[in-house]
Amino acid sequence: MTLGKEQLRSRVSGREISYIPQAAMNALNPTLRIIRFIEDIMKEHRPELSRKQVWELAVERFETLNLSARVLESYPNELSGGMKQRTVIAISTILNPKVLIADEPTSALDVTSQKAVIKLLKHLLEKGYIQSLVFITHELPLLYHVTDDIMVMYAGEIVERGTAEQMIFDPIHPYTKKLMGSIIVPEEGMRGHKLAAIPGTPPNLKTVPEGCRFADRCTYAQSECRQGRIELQTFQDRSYRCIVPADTLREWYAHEDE
Amino acid sequence: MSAYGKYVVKKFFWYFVTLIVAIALNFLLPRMIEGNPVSVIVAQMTQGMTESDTIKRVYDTFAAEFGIDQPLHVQFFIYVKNLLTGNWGTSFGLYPKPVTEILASAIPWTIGLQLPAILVGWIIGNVLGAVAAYRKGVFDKVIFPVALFVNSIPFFTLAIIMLYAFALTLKWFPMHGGYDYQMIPSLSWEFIGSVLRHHTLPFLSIVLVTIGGQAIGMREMSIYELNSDYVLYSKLLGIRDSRIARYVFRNAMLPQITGLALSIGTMVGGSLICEIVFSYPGIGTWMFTAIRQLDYPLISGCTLLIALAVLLANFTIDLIYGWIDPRIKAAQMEDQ
Amino acid sequence: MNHSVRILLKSPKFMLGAVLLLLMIGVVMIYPLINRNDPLEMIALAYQPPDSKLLLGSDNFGRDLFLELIYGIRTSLQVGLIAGVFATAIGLVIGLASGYIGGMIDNLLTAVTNIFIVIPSFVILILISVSIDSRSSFVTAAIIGITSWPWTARAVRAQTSSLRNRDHVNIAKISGYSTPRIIMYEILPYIASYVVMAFVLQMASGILAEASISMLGLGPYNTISLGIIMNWALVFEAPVAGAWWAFIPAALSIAVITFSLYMMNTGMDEIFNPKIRS
Amino acid sequence: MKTNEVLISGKHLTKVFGYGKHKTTAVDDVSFEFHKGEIISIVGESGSGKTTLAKMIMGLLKESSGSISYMGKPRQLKRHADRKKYWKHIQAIFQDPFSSFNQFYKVEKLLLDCIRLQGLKLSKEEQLQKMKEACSFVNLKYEELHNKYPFELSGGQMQRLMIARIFMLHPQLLIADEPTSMVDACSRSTILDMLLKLRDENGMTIIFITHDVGLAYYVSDTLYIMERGKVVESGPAEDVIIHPQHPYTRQLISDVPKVHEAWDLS
Repeated sequence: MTLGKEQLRSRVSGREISYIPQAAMNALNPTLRIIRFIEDIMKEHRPELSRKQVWELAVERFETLNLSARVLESYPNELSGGMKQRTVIAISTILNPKVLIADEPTSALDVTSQKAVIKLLKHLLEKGYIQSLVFITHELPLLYHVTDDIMVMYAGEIVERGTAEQMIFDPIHPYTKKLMGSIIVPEEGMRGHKLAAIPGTPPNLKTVPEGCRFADRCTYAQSECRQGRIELQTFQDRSYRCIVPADTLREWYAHEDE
Repeated sequence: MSAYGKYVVKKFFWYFVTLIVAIALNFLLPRMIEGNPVSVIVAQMTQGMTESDTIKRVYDTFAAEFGIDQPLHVQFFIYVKNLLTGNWGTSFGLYPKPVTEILASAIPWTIGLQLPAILVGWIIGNVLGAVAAYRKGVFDKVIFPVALFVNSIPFFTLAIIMLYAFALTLKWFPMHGGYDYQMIPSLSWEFIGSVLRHHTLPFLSIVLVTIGGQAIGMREMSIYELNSDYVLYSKLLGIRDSRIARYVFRNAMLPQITGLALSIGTMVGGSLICEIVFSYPGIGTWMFTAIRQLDYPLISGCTLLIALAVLLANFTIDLIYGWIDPRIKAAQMEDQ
Repeated sequence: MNHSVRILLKSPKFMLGAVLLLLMIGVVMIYPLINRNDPLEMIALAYQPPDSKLLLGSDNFGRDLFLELIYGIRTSLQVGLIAGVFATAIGLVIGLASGYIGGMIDNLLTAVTNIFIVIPSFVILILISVSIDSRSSFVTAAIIGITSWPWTARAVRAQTSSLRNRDHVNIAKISGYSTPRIIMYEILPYIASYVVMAFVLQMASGILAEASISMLGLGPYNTISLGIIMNWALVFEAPVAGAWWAFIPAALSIAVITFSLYMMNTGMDEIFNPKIRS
Repeated sequence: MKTNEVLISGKHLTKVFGYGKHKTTAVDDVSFEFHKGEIISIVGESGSGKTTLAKMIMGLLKESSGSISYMGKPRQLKRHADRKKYWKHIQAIFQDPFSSFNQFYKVEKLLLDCIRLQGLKLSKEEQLQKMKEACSFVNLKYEELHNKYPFELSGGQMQRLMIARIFMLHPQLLIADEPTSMVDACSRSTILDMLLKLRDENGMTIIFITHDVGLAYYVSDTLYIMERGKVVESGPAEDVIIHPQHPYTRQLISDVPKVHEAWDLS
């Protein structure tokens, strides 16, 4: 299905696909009360609602999400960082979008606020206000608790995809392996545990090297890795981008961990 | 007290301090003239006069006005007391006319010229600047360089060019004054027409230059706002462009209001010189005359009046700004 | 530093302004060497229109207006330069002190700056000029500079107080460097482009201020400036006499000088600002 | 490794900002004892006063009340000469690598300044040798970097360069204020391992400021948990994290997502 720009705006943006930006601090117009902004959104997507109905709807939604109705009458800068982020989430999902894209929604928050945001997102999914959630982050332990599937990207490419469980405990791609090896959590046995480190830096995307984009930093790189295009392989119910068979990689990892 | 009330009190306090500094400067700086200012002034004024009685009388008048024998702080209190009681001194040039009388006759002309001109210029400039930033392309490529050029023309340069082109060469508008001096001021259509015809050129020259500066500022602010996160977020939620443009315009406008407050002093100064070019019967032209005649009381009356007017304009703008920008109220609340 | 200069040379706006300005400076430096006449010498009848001998005609006193214009531009540029240096130097010192030291000194200096931003500087300019009897063009320029520093001070303070909290300044502090050294190496490079831009603007407004008070009849004595030429033209009613050459060229010269300076400033702004913002 | 010799200690440290109605107490009656050769983490959320405490230890902020002793003697900071002497023993790494570097000077100058700071008189070759050594300590190549400006480097590279600087200066005390919060996960591992290496090989005392209990647990010997200006719990890392006593510590730990344990989201 192809849509024009105007159709995309009126039919998709906000009501089918919605978005939570990384910096909630600046995502809200500083001179508009929250409720005025919600009214403006409704004017675009639900023009049949009166102001009173919009108010009632907003209060109801905010209260189910444990946000006070007073927030609606506030200006953005009267809210704290965590509160602002939750308000943004409530606004983004007020039209019950099918897909919600959350771009690092917790990276600027304290752990307590982070937890509140995660709870809120889970709540939205449980209540069916949103059907799918795309969660973009570099916080792996967080993903593990929020999402069903994890997709790892490196230098502009998907390098591996699988369920959260598989990705955290049984990574296949060498990059994913290293990434998972760098997780730090306050759990017994963490101290003295050797963290994985990746030497070097990611390639400049303006001059992408031939072959595997990770080859330069990979401990297992062979000369074949630097030739042609490496395609995504399917292995059981998951996929990864590496020329080495999954079982071989697992064997190597097992040796390394000894 | 409400946050806004606090804001008003705080602003009022600062403007009051500023007012005192302005009055003190107005008092002190002319007294830096070496020697006894009164004898200097009287000597200049009475050149060619021979009657010693008259000279003595003139001297006594000014000595009393200045409180010349008293210490400086007493002189200052006399000065402030005189100001408050409406005694701003006696003009030399139009002796014995009080300075306040001359200023009172000039004020309506200056306000009638400058207030509408600055406001109209400010509004048009902001609209053009916003359009240039929002529409980009041809609009921006035309409006921006033109605004940049107009902005660098001083008020009086534009005034002189207009005077030459439209009054002198094309004879569309009169060259001098605020109205046709053969007429007797009255509320007749004829007289009002004459006032308007005299008003047009100085008005336009102030408006044009103001537009230039304001359009540049507004364009910059709007571009800044257009790139902010809330614009992208609003777009992603499906809000139509015209509504987002309204958000942007409003937010870019707020700093422009403070911008107006800060540049109003310069604008008033430029406009006063504009008056001189057209011999418009306002404060500027009186000041020009006063300086030529070394009419110190009138000069200092003019400068004080200008300073007061600019302070008042600034204070008003600050109050309006505080009223419409929610961020000010929030900032006040954080202070508490 | 060289790096910034090289980028600047690529900005068409900056180059247009710079070339215009240099051209004018060149002409006003060289022409008096070719035409060694005294600009105040009366060599013709009053208000002679331009011809091949008197390129811009004569004024009320029958003086060569072209020669007057050249000297006028020269004085105006000098006044602008000196006023710019004064205003920038005072503004820089006050802004740095206020922004770097902070605390009570900052509160005090900021209050003073704000007060002098609100009181129109040309009012102070008129009051001082009226009070000083013999004003050379240097004195006039100095007075202009002294009355127009608050803008620079405010900009420098804002920049400095945000830079002061940057961690490279903290690192310099705990490396034991002295305050002057920190200001010199950790603060100044960041605000250098701002200061240069402020200087260019101050120079433009200095030229305008001189023209304004000269037109009011409070300009420097014993010299010719663009404002003084226009003052003469107005006092001796050149417009009524139809002698456009007595005021239009001077008026346009001021516009061209300010335009070239504003162009340089805009060019610099476009280049330096995004770099600092990011 | 950790010794019994106290390097720096604070008694009843308090820092009050503002006055009158605007008064806020950022650090409230904090006492501590940091030993030579240990890594101490100060853990707290934003507004807990951890950075203010760090700035007081660095001598960048004056304490409102309380006192700090360094190497058994009360710390003197009144005169610039005193501060200079104290600062010879101290270095810092900050959170934001982009603000930690003076963007106008090349990497080479940054490293050369370290040599100058120590007042060493070295030949060109010796200088080069020293700078190369420092870079390789943090897995960077001097040849690739020396001619670059900081803004041409990635955040991770910049932070590692900061550690290279510490390696050259080898201070007694290093204060690392959230050094990993703005870099990617892999650079984070490298930086933490470098800190451990500095402790083990140079016997450096490191104060690690963080909001992340996980990082603190991984890297440090001793933990101080701060809440609203006060230290609510302190002790060996193992005790504090595995057997937290104070409710705030428990909450902090439970708010962090785990991998092997369940995360209570109720």
